[in-house]
Amino acid sequence: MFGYTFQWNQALARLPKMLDGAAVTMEVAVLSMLIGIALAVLLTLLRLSGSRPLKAIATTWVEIARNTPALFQIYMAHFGVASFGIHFSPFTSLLIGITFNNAGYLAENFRGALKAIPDTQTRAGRSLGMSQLQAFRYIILPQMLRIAFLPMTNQMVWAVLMTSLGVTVGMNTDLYGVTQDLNALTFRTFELFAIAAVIFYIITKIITLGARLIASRLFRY
Amino acid sequence: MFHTALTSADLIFLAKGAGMTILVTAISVFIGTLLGIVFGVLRGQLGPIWFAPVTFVLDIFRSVPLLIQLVLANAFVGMVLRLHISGLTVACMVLSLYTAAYCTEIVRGGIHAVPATTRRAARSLGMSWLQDMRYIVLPLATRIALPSWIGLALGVMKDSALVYVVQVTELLKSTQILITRLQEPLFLLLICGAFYFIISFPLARFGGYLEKRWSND
Amino acid sequence: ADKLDDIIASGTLRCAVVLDFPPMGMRDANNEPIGFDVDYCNDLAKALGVKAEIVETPFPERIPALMSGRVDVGVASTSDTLERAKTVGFSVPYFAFEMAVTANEKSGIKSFDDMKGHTVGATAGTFEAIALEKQVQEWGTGEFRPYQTQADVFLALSQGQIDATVSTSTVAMANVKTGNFPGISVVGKAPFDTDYVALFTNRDEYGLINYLNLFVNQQVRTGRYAELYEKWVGGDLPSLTVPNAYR
Amino acid sequence: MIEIQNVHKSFGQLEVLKGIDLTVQKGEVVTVIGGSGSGKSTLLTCINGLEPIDKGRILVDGTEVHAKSTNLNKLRQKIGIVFQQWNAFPHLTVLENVTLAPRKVLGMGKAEAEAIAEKQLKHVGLGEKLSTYPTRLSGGQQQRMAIARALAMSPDYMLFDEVTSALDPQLVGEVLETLKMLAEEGMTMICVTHEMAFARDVSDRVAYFHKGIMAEIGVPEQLFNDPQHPETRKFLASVR
Amino acid sequence: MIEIQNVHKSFGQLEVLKGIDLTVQKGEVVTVIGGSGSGKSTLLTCINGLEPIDKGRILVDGTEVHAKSTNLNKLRQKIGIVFQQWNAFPHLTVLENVTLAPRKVLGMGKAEAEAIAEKQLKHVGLGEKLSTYPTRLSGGQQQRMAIARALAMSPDYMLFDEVTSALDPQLVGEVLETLKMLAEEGMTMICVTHEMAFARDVSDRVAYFHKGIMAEIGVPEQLFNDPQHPETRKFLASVR
Ligand SMILES: Nc1ncnc2c1ncn2[C@@H]1O[C@H](COP(=O)(O)OP(=O)(O)OP(=O)(O)O)[C@@H](O)[C@H]1O
Ligand SMILES: Nc1ncnc2c1ncn2[C@@H]1O[C@H](COP(=O)(O)OP(=O)(O)OP(=O)(O)O)[C@@H](O)[C@H]1O
Ligand SMILES: [Mg+2]
Ligand SMILES: [Mg+2]
Repeated sequence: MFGYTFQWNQALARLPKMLDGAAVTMEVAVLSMLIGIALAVLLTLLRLSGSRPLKAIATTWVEIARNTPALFQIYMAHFGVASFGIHFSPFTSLLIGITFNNAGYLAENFRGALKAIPDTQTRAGRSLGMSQLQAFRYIILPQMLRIAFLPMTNQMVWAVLMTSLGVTVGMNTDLYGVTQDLNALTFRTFELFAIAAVIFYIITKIITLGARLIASRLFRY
Repeated sequence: MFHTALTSADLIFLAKGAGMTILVTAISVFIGTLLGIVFGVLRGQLGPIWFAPVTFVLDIFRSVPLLIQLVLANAFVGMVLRLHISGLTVACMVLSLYTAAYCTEIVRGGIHAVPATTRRAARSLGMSWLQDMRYIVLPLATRIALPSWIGLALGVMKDSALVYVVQVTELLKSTQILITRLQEPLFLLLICGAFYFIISFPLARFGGYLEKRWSND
Repeated sequence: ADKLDDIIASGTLRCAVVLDFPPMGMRDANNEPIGFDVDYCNDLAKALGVKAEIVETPFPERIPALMSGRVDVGVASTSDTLERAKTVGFSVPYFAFEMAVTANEKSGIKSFDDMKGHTVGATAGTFEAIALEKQVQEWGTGEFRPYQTQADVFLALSQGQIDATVSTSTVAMANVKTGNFPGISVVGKAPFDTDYVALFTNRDEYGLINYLNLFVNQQVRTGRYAELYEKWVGGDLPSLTVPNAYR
Repeated sequence: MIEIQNVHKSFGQLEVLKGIDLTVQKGEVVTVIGGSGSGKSTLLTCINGLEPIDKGRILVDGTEVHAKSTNLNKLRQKIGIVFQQWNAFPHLTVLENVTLAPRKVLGMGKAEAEAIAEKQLKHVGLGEKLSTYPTRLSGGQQQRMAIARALAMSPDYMLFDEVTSALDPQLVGEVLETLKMLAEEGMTMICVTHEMAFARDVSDRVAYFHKGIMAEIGVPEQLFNDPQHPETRKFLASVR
Repeated sequence: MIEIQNVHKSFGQLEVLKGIDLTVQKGEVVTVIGGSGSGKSTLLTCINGLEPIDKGRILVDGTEVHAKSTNLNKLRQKIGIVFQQWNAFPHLTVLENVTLAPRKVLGMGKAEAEAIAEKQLKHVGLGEKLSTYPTRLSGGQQQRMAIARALAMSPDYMLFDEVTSALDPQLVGEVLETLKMLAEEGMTMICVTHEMAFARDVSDRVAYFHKGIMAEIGVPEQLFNDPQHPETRKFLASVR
């Protein structure tokens, strides 16, 4: 019924290469999440701080990250900043772009999570003699991360999906980049990208299931 | 400010790109939302088990990079089915389903948030299922879902930057074309980013405002 | 009816052309498409007696565009590799590229071999990108980066993100000439095989492929090929035939 | 007349009603008391067909509620019900809350519906609150609005499910007063309640539910002063 | 000894404390009663320095709480406080709730902190709940855990802010028992409460707050049986 002959063997023969690409994709996504979470905590603290300029910087970051396309952010991280003579490798550019995006979205989630934690929690900590920082570190932060855990999982999935945008800055070692290179060699577009899609789907499922597992171990209350 | 070789013709060219971005977004969000409402309501009626196949399919749209969805849909429609469909149509089809996948969850959440007791009260007054949906669930669920929906619509607008792969020249692609000719990447990128920001930021803020206002009462 | 009939019946010939690949395909000040490939497509349309429609396609999207029926024919400087011929049908070559090395002057690269150990780039999915990536792997040092468009490659080159690129000499000359990219220059030839490029369409459209073959032949015969070459490129006309071989 | 005949009802494994028989005459006020989870609420939702039943039948003015052919939306127009949880429609004003069903279900005109609504709202003491949103009302006012909303459909029967148990103590009185008034006006009512004084004062008969069984039913004096069933005695002792 | 001297405190325009004087001796139990908004909670949060004051001073064992040079974190270690709203740390087990401050603030080792925590938790009757999460506890148990948490820092003073008023009636008793036990053990305590019987039984002195003023203070017999201030009389009449 189709006017197209599928040649799955051709594409499947390239599976090992694509799996290598998937590893790079995971590497970028995980790194961007770890750095992104750290930055998001920092941004959240900056936004809570009394200092106007610090607040403004954090808010600008969050709003730009949330209100422009991720593709734009990644493109900017490579070609935009290069106008100032700053050069990043494709890997670094992609990592910076995604991390910038992650940090912005996560900071917003964290702010929402903070609102859900009553002030009395900090008060209780302070009255036990804890410093502001101790109260944040031991009482607020763990609760915040718990409330924001689901959004964090979603963001992790998005981070994985966003790695596909790396090709615009010359990335060719991630899953999408590898797939595109293979496509240039063989032109088996449908088969190759279908396999890539399946790999992406499996990765995201592993992430969501893994997150559920972690959540059930981590948050027993 | 900048010395630029940008001509008014180039600005019109950019504006056309922006128009395409808005067109693709508008069509996709419209169709996607309709589908999302249908799926969301159906899910509520059928229950998660019977609805599982649809959930599975919709989940794929949220688990595979949009870029790949577009490339695959394009390849499938043309190479496999041999249908002659414009890139714009493919882009809108994919983005609509992509929107629907997220919108279904939003609609489901909105309906779910209407207390069962309120709906019982409506049915007890003799209202039919449709009347209950129309006069009670719709207005209440809208309040809950609208902020997320605004977020979704803006997300789709930003993601529409990827439809260049199916030969649709939207804003970011137009910008790249001009960069090719004019070699002023930073300046042109800033214009492009500003455009997205100017549309997205106020609406996002508006969504946040609605959320705050409606969560208070 | 086959595709040839369809085209004639529909009255429009849709060509996939890459528009950031000067002088083969580019845009003028009004952002209208111009270039060798654009003219070539117009000629083909005239021969068929139909209207030409230029569909811009980035390099990686040429084949999907054809396969998805968005275009009828690719006039897109596509190298006729055997691997690709498993998927699409090529005409005889309609153009031939020599490969040239373009370098950022700051890098100190003066020849192809100087590129060893440097960061180099090319347009993803092109003949030269595939060859260059292989070369970098053989050297075992340095880095290869494929960009989505030829423009991005030259942008990256002039920004100093990459030190050198291999591209078709025509493209290299055209880009250097524009003056858009300060600090880059063509430093020599790349020892790759001549890159013969062909028109392509669906693999099983023998009628159309036959027509395309004849059309390419006619372009050379009538001197139109030389005319277009002079208009867009200039200099020695590359031969489209391979010594000691058929086809 | 409401006739409940050998009604059985389970939620999954859990048998919630184990054969209930009860007939409520026109003009009668029957109060239902009993422990939590004994099936009182479930019985009410079965009467107006919000829940299906497994066995037995329920007749309202001779119409079988759970028969396939019964038009439930029509039937429910003659049975008003008010629940424990306030379920005002929060997006509508008090007046709109009350006019919605008459207009959309009975197809009444706006003016007519508003006239009826105003009358009923005055009746329950909310004449001043017509254009207020329910979120601005106290719990007691919300419950009275729910009563007016049900009354606006001119029902023949009213079912009340612990309408005061989610209220602050000082608001309970105003709602019970409203119920008492309705009872005096001759409305046929089934009231599930934990307010024993109310049950004693207002009811014609009181039924005691225990674990899905109607353990005992009788006139208030008898049931409260001389309960027959040991469980009734235990229950009454615990609530006093 | 806690010395409160002419303390004034405003929130914006609103003057909440209008010159409070009160000295609490070691081993004394002072109960504070008064209407809602009279400033009782505010006073407690001023004592441990959670809120700044506008005028006057508060000395705890001679250290001025609101002096710049005072190390508040250190000072708070000797003042335990338990609030009206349960503020268990929901992400930690009961044991972890109690060991957190000793370990992080006092730098105690894990074993030592756990030994102390277990002792205190047994003391308040939660010896069986060590590895439970607070969300699984009843409100009364949560409050008792909060008391153990404060006690684990070995404070010299304990402040209690209506620790029973968010509890279901049947849970109030167990918490009051715990307080009583502490009082009997000689802990110095200031208790804000609405439980008059408790105030009468346990306090050495009872203070009545009215609109930011300490209108009256005295031994329980005198204050309850023969109130001097007309507002005290009114208040006592209203809560009886
Ligand atoms: N929709 C439902 N699904 C499953 N179980 C239910 C449902 N509704 C009620 N039940 C169960 O049926 C039993 C009886 O519930 P019902 O609400 O009728 O009790 P009740 O007598 O009204 O108690 P209360 O005084 O607490 O309101 C309970 O055990 C309850 O958990
Ligand atoms: N952080 C704050 N900001 C502004 N006003 C406050 C704040 N805390 C308390 N108030 C106000 O100060 C007044 C006294 O509050 P406080 O909590 O001390 O009263 P209270 O005597 O404890 O009352 P209750 O018995 O209701 O707990 C109230 O009017 C309250 O609204
Ligand atoms: Mg009930
Ligand atoms: Mg208080």
